[in-house]
Amino acid sequence: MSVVQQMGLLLVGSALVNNILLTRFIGLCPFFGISGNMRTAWGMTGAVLFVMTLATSVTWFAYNLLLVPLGVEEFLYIPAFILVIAALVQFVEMYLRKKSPGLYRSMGIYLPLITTNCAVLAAATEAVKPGFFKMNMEYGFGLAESVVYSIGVALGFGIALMSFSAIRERLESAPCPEWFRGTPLAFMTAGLLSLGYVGLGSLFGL
Amino acid sequence: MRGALFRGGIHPDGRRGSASGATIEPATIPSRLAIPLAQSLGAPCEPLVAVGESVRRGQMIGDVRAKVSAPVHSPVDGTVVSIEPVLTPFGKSALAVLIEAAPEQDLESWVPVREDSDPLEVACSAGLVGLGGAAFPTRVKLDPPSDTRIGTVIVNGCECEPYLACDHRLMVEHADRVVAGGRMIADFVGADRVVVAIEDDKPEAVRAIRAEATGVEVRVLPSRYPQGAEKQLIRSVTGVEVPHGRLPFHVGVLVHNVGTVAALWEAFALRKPLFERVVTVAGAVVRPGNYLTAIGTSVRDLIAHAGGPTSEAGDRVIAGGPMMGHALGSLDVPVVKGLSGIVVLRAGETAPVVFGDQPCIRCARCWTACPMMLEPHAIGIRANVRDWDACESLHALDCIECGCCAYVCPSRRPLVQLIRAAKARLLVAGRSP
Amino acid sequence: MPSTPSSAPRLVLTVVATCAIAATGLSFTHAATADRIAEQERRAVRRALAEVLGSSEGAVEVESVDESVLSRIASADPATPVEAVFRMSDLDGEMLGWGIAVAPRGYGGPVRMIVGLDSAGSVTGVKVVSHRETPGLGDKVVESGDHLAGYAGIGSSDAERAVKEVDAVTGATKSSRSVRDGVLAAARGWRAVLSEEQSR
Amino acid sequence: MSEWLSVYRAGLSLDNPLTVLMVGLCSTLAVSTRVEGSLFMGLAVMFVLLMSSVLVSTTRRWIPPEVRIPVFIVVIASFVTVVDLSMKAFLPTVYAFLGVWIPLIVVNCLVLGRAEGFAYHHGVWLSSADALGMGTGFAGVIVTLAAIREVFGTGTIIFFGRTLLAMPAAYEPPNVLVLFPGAFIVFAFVVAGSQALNRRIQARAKRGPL
Amino acid sequence: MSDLTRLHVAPSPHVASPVRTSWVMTAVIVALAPSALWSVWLMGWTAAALFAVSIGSCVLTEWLWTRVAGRPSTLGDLSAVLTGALVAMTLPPRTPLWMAAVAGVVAIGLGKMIFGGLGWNIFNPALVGRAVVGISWAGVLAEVRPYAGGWYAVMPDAAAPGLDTVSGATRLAIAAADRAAGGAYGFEPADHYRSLLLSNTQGSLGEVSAALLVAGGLFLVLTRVVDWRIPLGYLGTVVAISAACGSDPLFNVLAGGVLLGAFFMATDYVTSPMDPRGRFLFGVGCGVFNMVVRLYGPMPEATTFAILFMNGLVPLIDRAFRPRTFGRRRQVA
Amino acid sequence: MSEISMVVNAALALGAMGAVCGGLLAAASRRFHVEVDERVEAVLDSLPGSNCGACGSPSCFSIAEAIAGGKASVSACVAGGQSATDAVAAVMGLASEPMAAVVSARHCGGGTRAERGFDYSGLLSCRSLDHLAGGDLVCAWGCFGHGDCLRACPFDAVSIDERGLPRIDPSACTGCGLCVTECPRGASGLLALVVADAPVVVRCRAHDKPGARRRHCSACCIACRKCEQACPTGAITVVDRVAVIDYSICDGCGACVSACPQECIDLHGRMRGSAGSTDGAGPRAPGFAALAGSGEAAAP
Ligand SMILES: Cc1cc2nc3c(=O)[nH]c(=O)nc-3n(C[C@H](O)[C@H](O)[C@H](O)COP(=O)(O)O)c2cc1C
Ligand SMILES: Cc1cc2nc3c(=O)[nH]c(=O)nc-3n(C[C@H](O)[C@H](O)[C@H](O)COP(=O)(O)O)c2cc1C
Ligand SMILES: Cc1cc2nc3c(=O)[nH]c(=O)nc-3n(C[C@H](O)[C@H](O)[C@H](O)COP(=O)(O)O)c2cc1C
Ligand SMILES: Cc1cc2nc3c(=O)[nH]c(=O)nc-3n(C[C@H](O)[C@H](O)[C@H](O)CO)c2cc1C
Ligand code: SF4
Ligand code: SF4
Ligand code: SF4
Ligand code: SF4
Ligand code: FES
Repeated sequence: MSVVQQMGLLLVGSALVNNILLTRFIGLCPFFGISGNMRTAWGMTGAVLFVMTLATSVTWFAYNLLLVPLGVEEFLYIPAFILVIAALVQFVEMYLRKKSPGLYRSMGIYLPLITTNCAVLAAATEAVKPGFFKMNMEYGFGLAESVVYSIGVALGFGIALMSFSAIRERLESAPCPEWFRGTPLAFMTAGLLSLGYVGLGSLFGL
Repeated sequence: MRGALFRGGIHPDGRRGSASGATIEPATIPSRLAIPLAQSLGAPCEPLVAVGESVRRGQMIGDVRAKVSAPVHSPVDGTVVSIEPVLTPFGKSALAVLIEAAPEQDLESWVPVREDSDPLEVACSAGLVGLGGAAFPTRVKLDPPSDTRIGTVIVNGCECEPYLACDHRLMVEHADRVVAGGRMIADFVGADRVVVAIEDDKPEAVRAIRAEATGVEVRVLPSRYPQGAEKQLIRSVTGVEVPHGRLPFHVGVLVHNVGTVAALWEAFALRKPLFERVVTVAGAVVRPGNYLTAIGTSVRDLIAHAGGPTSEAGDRVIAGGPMMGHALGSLDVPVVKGLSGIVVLRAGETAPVVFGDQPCIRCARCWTACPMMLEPHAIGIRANVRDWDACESLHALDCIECGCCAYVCPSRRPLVQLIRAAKARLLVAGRSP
Repeated sequence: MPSTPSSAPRLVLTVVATCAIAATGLSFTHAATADRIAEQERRAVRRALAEVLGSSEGAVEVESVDESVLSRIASADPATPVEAVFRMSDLDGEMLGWGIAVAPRGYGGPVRMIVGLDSAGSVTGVKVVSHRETPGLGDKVVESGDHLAGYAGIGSSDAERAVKEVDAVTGATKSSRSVRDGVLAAARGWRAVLSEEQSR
Repeated sequence: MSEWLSVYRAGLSLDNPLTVLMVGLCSTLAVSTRVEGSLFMGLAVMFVLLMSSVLVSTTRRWIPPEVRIPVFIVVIASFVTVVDLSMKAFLPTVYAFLGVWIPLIVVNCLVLGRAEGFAYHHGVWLSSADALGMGTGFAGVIVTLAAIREVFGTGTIIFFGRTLLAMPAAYEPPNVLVLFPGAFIVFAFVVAGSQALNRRIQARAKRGPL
Repeated sequence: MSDLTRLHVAPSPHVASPVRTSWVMTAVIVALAPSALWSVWLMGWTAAALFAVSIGSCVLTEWLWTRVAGRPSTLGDLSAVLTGALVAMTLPPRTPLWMAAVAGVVAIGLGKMIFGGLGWNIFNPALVGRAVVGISWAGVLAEVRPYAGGWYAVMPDAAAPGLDTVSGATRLAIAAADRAAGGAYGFEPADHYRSLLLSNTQGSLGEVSAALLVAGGLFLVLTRVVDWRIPLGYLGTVVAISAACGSDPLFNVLAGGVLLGAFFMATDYVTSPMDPRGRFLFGVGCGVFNMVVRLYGPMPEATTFAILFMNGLVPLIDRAFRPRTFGRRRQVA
Repeated sequence: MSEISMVVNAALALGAMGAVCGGLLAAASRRFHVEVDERVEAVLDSLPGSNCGACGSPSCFSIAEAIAGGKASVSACVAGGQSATDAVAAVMGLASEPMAAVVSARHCGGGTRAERGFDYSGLLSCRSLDHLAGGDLVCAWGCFGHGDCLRACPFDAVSIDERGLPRIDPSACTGCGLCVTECPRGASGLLALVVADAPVVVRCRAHDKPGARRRHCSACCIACRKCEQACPTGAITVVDRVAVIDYSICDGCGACVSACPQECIDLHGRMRGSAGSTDGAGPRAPGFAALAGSGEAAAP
C-alpha cells in the first residue's frame, strides 16, 4: 500500500468509519450543547480541528521524548496529556483574545469548551499511546500518522456536528410533541443519524 | 442576453367564463358613487369639494401636494352628499367623496385637463396612475432621475392573470391609442425603443397592434404567469435582471400597462382625466364582459350590470384576477383606478379552505415555480413560527406576491399569506428590501 | 475574577507543586498496584491457556518462547498478527502443547484469541480473550463455545482444508472468518516453526 | 443540614447532570450496555467527583485563577489514575469492560464542570453535597439506561454472573438497543421521562405552601 | 349560494393546481404496484401477508398517534400506506410477521411522527424501520432470506452456477464471497441478468423484478412526480464506480435494492434536498456510499444505510445550495 | 527501576511539564491580559433574561452592554419593571428611576357576541385577517380573537378564553407592550397599557354611532351613561361615544360594573376588598361560560 493510500484509509477510518461522535460516543457534550446554531457549529469545528492537531503533536513529543524515556508512561500519561492540552488551549485562547479579536470572536469562545472535551484527549491518546483503543488499525503512530489521524478525527467531528446542527436548525420549527421537544428529540435525531454510520462499520476492514 | 425567459412561473388554467371575446361597452352610471381619495400609491388626497357642492364630470375633487400621489376626479355631474371613510376593494379604509349623480349625464364631454407646457404636469393633473395593478402615479415614472437614461419603453400587454381581458380588448379595439401612447411616453423620456409585449395566447391583439405598429416593436412572449410582472417582463424582453432593491429605470427600462398608456394618450389627445376605466367582469356572471366603468361605481352595481351572478357562482368574489386579486368581504366597495377586474368564482373552483397547519412535504414545487427564485416553503415555515429574522435572510422582502408558490403547493399551504405577514412585519421594523 | 494578575513565580510554583505532589502520589499508587496488575494479567493468560488445553489452571507450567521464535512464527502467516507463543508443560515438566495468542481482524476490531495445539500440532481448543464484535451478532460467534469447539481436532498438516468445514455463522461471516484466520495462523506457525522447535 | 440536602437533591432531579445539564454524556452512552459496568462507572465518577471537589474546595484559596484549570485537571487526572490502576488490579473483568472510559473520566465534562463551577466557589461541606448529589444523579441515570438497554437489548440482566432479570424465552432481543444508535434512542426517552418528572416536581414546588 | 349575500374571504391565490399531497402519494403507490403485485404472485401468501402487516402497522401507528395527541387524523395523505408498502418491499419474503409489524411501528413512530409527522422527518421512515429491524435481528433475517415455495415453483429461476456453494445467500452476497475468494466460485454476473430483471426471489420483496421497478420509476420521472436527478445521480454513480473497480455495472444496478432505493426511496421529497444541484449530489452520494460498501465493506448490500446516511446530510446540502434570488448576486449562506 | 528512582522520575517528568505549562500561562496572562467590564455581567444578571426585545435591543446582553457603557438608562428594561431598574441602578451605582407600573388591558368584550361580516379561511392570525378586506368583524375597533397578542407575549401572560377573547393575567404581565404593538388594532386602543392596579376596564373602544354598533355587537358600550351616574368619584365618563375611566381617580369600588346594562365593564386588576386579580373573571363570568367553543370563530 502506498503512503498516500495508507493516509487516505487512515482519514476515512478516523473520520467516517470510526466517527468519534456518532459511533464512539466521544465529545458528545459539545455535540449536543452547541449544535443548536449553524454558525457556532462552524466555529467549533474550526477550533477542534486546530486544537486537536496541535494537541496531538505536542502530546506525541511529551510521550515519546519525556514519559517513555523516564519509564513513567504507564501511570502518568493521563495527567501529563491533559495538563499539556489544558495549558495549550488556555494559552491559545489568551493569545487570540489579545492578538486577534476577530478570530477570537469567531473561534476563541469555543476554546474553553474544548479544554475538557473528551474528543481532544481521546484523539491524542489514541494516536500517541499504543493499544489505547482496540481497533483494527495499528496505533502507536509516528508523528506524521498521528497528525493525519487527528485531522481525520477532527473532520469526522466536523461532519457530524455540522450535519447535526443543520438538522436541528430545520427541526427548530417542527411541531414535534411537547413532551419530546428539545433535548429528547436531539438525541433521537442523533440516534437515527448514527444509523447511517452503522453501514460503514468495518469498511475497508477499518 | 441570457436565456429567453425568466425562470419559474406557472400555467394556471380556468379561463372559462373569461371575457376576452366581449367588446368594451359602457357600464350604467349608478345614482350614487363613492370616490376614494386614496387611489394611488403614496399620499392620500385631500378633498377639494365640500358636502353639498355640485361637481362636474372630470372636475378634480381631490388633490394633495406630494410627489407621489395622483389627484382624483368626479366621473359624473352631480352633488357631493358626504365625505366619509369607505372600504376599498383592497381591504383598506379610505376617505371617499360620495356623489349623488345627476339624473342627466352628458357622456361626451368633461372638464378638460388643465393645459400645461410640461407634459409631467398634464399627466399629473389628469390623475394618471398605473392601471396594471399597483396604481403607481404615472407622473413619477415619467420623471426618472436625471442621471439615468431610459432606452426602452415596454408596453405591458401580457395580461397573464386568468379571466382578465380588459387589456386584451383595449389592444384589439384601441390599438391606435396604445401604440400612440407608447410612442408618446418614449418621446417624453427620450427612449429610442418601444416594445409592446403580448402573450402568445392573444393572437387577435397581436394582429391588431401589428396593424398599427409604426415605430414600435411587438414582442410575442410565451404565455406563462407571471409574464406581466415588471421584473420578469424586463427579463424576458431585454434579458436583463433588475438588480435587487433597484427599479426598472436603473436598467434603462420603463414598463407601462396598456391601459395606462391608452389613458395617457387620452389625457394628452383628448384632454380627458382618468375618471373611468375598463373593468373586466368575468366568471360566474350572466354577461361576462369588459365594461367602461366610472370610478366610484360600487362592485354590486357593476355585477348587477353584468346580469348578476349565475347559479354556478360560489361565495368568493375577487377584485382583480384570481392569482393576485383580493377576495371581497362585501360588494359595497367602489371601483377604483387600480381595479382591473371582478371575478365571481364558481363554487368548487376556488382553492380549498386552508388553515396553515398542513405540513410542507418539501416537494420543491414552490421552489421551482417562484419567479423570484426564493424559497417560499422555507419563508412560510419560518413565518409560521414568527422567526422574522430568518424570513429576512431568506429574502422575503423580494417576494412579489404573485401566488405561484401557493398555486402549485400540493399541501395547500397559505404561502403568500405567510410571506405577506413576514413582509409586513419586516417593513414595520424598518428593514428596507 | 480579580483583575490584578497573580505574580508569575506564584503561578508556576502552584502548577509545579501540584504536579509534583500528584506525580509522587501516583508513583506510590503505581508501586502498590503494579505487581497485582501484572499478576492479574498473568493469571488471565494462564487461565485461558489451561482452558484451551483442556486442563486446569493449577496444573500447567507456562513459559513464553523467546523473541526470535516468536518472530519466525509470526512470519509464517503475515496476514494475522501473532502476539505471543507459550510452551506449556504439566507440573512434572512433561510437554503438554502450545498456546498461540493471535489477533486476527474481526468486524469491529482485532479478535484476540488463544489457540491451543497439542504436541502433534492438532488444535485442542480456541478461546477468545477480547474482541469488539457486534453484540448479538458477531459476539455470538466469538463467544459461542459450540462454534469454537468446531475447530478442535483440526490437524496442522491439512488445516487449510479442514477449517473450511467449520460452517460460518450466517449474518456474521466476517467474525467467523476471523476465528478461522486465527486458527489457520496458529496451525501454520506450528508447521513452520514449532514442529521442529518441539523436537529440540 | 437542610442546605446540604437541597444541594444534594438538586443533582438528583432538577439539576441532574445527564438529563438536565447534559454533561458527562460520553461515558454514559458508551458503557450503558451493561448494568454491572455502569454501576462501577457511576461509582468511579462519584469517587473522582467527591475527591476532587473536596480537594479543590479546601485549597481554592491558594489557587490563582489563571492556572486553576491546569491545576484542577491535574488533580482530577490523578484521582482518575488511582481509580484506573486500582480497578485494573482488583476488578479486572469490570475494567476490561469499561476499558478506556476510565481514563476518559478526566475529561468527563461533569467532573471539571463541578470542580470549576461549584467547588471553586463553595466550601467543603456544600461541595461534598454537590459532588455526591451529582454523582448519585449520574449513577442513577446511567444504571437506569443500562438496565433498559440490557434487559430489552439482550433479554437478561447479568450481574457478576448471576441473572437478575430475564425476558421470556420467546423474546427476540433487538440488538439495536445495545448498539450505538440504541444508546441515543433509549437515552432520548429517558430524558423525556425525566423531564416529565422534573416538571411534576416543579409544579409541586410551585403549588406548595408559600 | 349564488346570490352573493355572504362572501368568503381568503388570501390569494384563489385558484390552485389540482395536484394534492394525496394525489402525489397515490402516484407513487401506483408506480410501486406492479412490483408489489408481481412479488405477491411469485411468492404467494407470505408476501401478501407481509404487505398487509407492514401497511397495517404503519397505518395503525399513525392513527393511534394522532388520536392520542388529540389531533385530526392524517391518514388521508396516504403517506403511511406508502411507507408501509416500502417497508414490506425492503424485507425478505419469509420475514416473521411480527418483525414486519415492529418495522412499521418504528418507521412511523420513531421515523416520522416523533419529528412532527409528515414533512418534518429528517430520515426516510421506511428505511428507519428497515434499518432498525435489520440491525436488531440481522441473524434472523439472514436465515429467512432464501425463498423456495409458493407459486414461485411455477416460474423456475435461472440456473445459478455456484449458488449451492454458499447456501441461502443473495446474489450480491455470492458475488461478494466470490470477490473475496478471488473468483473461486466462478460467479458470472451475466448469468443472472434475466432472473434479476424478471423473477428474482433471492432478495427482498422489492427486488423481484428490476424491469418492473424501472418501469414504475420511469413513470414517476416522466410524470414529473420525482426529479430525474436523484435516480440518475444514484444509478450513474453505481455504474461508474463498478466499472472503475472492475465489477459488472449492469449486475450492480439490477441486483439488490439499488433500483428500489434510487427511484422510490432516495426520491422521497421530505428527506431529499430541494435544489436540483443538491439533488444530483445527493444521488451521487448515495451511489458512492452504496458501491463503496458493496465492494469494500463487510456487507453485501448497503442501500438502506447509504440513503439514511445521505438523509442526514440533506439539511447541510440544502444550506449549501440555495437559489440565487432574482436580481441578487449570490446567496449568502 | 527502583521505586525511589521511579518516584523521582515521575515527579521530575510531571513537574517539568507543570513548570513549562505554568510558565507559559504565567507569561501569557501577563502579556495577553485583557480588561473586561464585569459590570456587563452584573447588569445582565439583574435583567429578566427573556430577550423579549421590548427595550428595542435585540437581546438582554446587548442592552446590558449599553447600560454598562452608559449608553442606555438604568430603566431601559421595560419588561423588568421597577425591580430590574432598582437592581441595575445598584450595580451601576446610580439612583434608581421610578417607573410607572403598567399592564396591558383589552378594550373589547365582543368575541363570539360580535358579528362577523364574512367567512374567512386562512391563517388564524389577527394581522393577516386585518389585511384581508379589513377583517371579518363588522366593528372596526373589535378584537378578532386569533391571538397575535398571545404569540407576541414573551411572558405567557395572555390566554384566549371561552369567548374567543384574549385574557391578560395582570400578575404575569410586565407591561412590556409587545402585545399592543403586535395587535393590528393596538393603535386604535383595542389593547392599551393601563396602570398596573387598574381595578376595572371598559371592554369597548368603538367610536361609531351606538345605535349602529348595537346591531352588530351585543356586548358593546352603548354610551348610556349609567356608569357615569353610578360612579361615586366621577372617574368614568363617556368620551367620543364610549365610556373611559380615569385611573388616577378610580378607587376600585366596582359600582360601574354592576351599573352597566351591557356587561361591558369588568374586573381587571385587584378590586377593592377582593382577593383575586384576574382579567375578565368578574362577577358575571359564569354567564360567559355559556358562550363556549369559540376558539376558531373564523372556521366556516
Ligand atoms: C416605493 C416605490 C417607489 C417607486 N419609485 C419609482 C420611481 O422613482 N420611478 C419609476 O419610474 N417608478 C417607480 N416605482 C414604480 C415601480 O417601478 C412600478 O412600476 C410600480 O410599482 C408598479 O408595480 P407593479 O409591478 O406592482 O404593478 C416605484 C414603486 C414603488 C413601490
Ligand atoms: C405577479 C404580477 C403579475 C402582473 N401581471 C401583469 C399583467 O399581466 N399585465 C400588466 O399590465 N401588469 C401586470 N403586473 C403589473 C406590472 O408589474 C407592472 O407594474 C405594470 O405593468 C406597470 O405598469 P403601470 O404602472 O402602467 O401599471 C403584474 C404584477 C405582478 C406582481
Ligand atoms: C449493525 C451491524 C453489525 C454487524 N456486526 C457484524 C459482526 O459482528 N460480525 C460480522 O461478521 N458481521 C457483522 N455485520 C455484517 C453483516 O451481518 C454482513 O451481512 C455479514 O457479515 C455478511 O453476510 P453473510 O453472513 O450473510 O454472508 C454487521 C452488520 C451490521 C449492519
Ligand atoms: C416520491 C416519493 C417517495 C417516497 N418515498 C418514501 C420512502 O422511501 N419511505 C417512506 O417512508 N415514505 C416515502 N414517501 C412517503 C412520504 O413522503 C414519507 O413517508 C415522508 O417522509 C413522511 O414524512 C415517499 C413519497 C414520495 C412522494
Ligand atoms: S408569491 Fe413570492 S414567494 Fe411565492 S412564488 Fe411569488 S414571488 Fe415567489
Ligand atoms: S409547494 Fe408546498 S409542499 Fe411543496 S415545498 Fe412548497 S410549501 Fe412545501
Ligand atoms: S387583542 Fe388584538 S392581537 Fe389580541 S386577539 Fe384581539 S385582535 Fe388579536
Ligand atoms: S401581556 Fe402584553 S404588555 Fe403584558 S407582558 Fe405580555 S406582551 Fe407585554
Ligand atoms: S463527557 Fe462531555 S464531551 Fe465527553
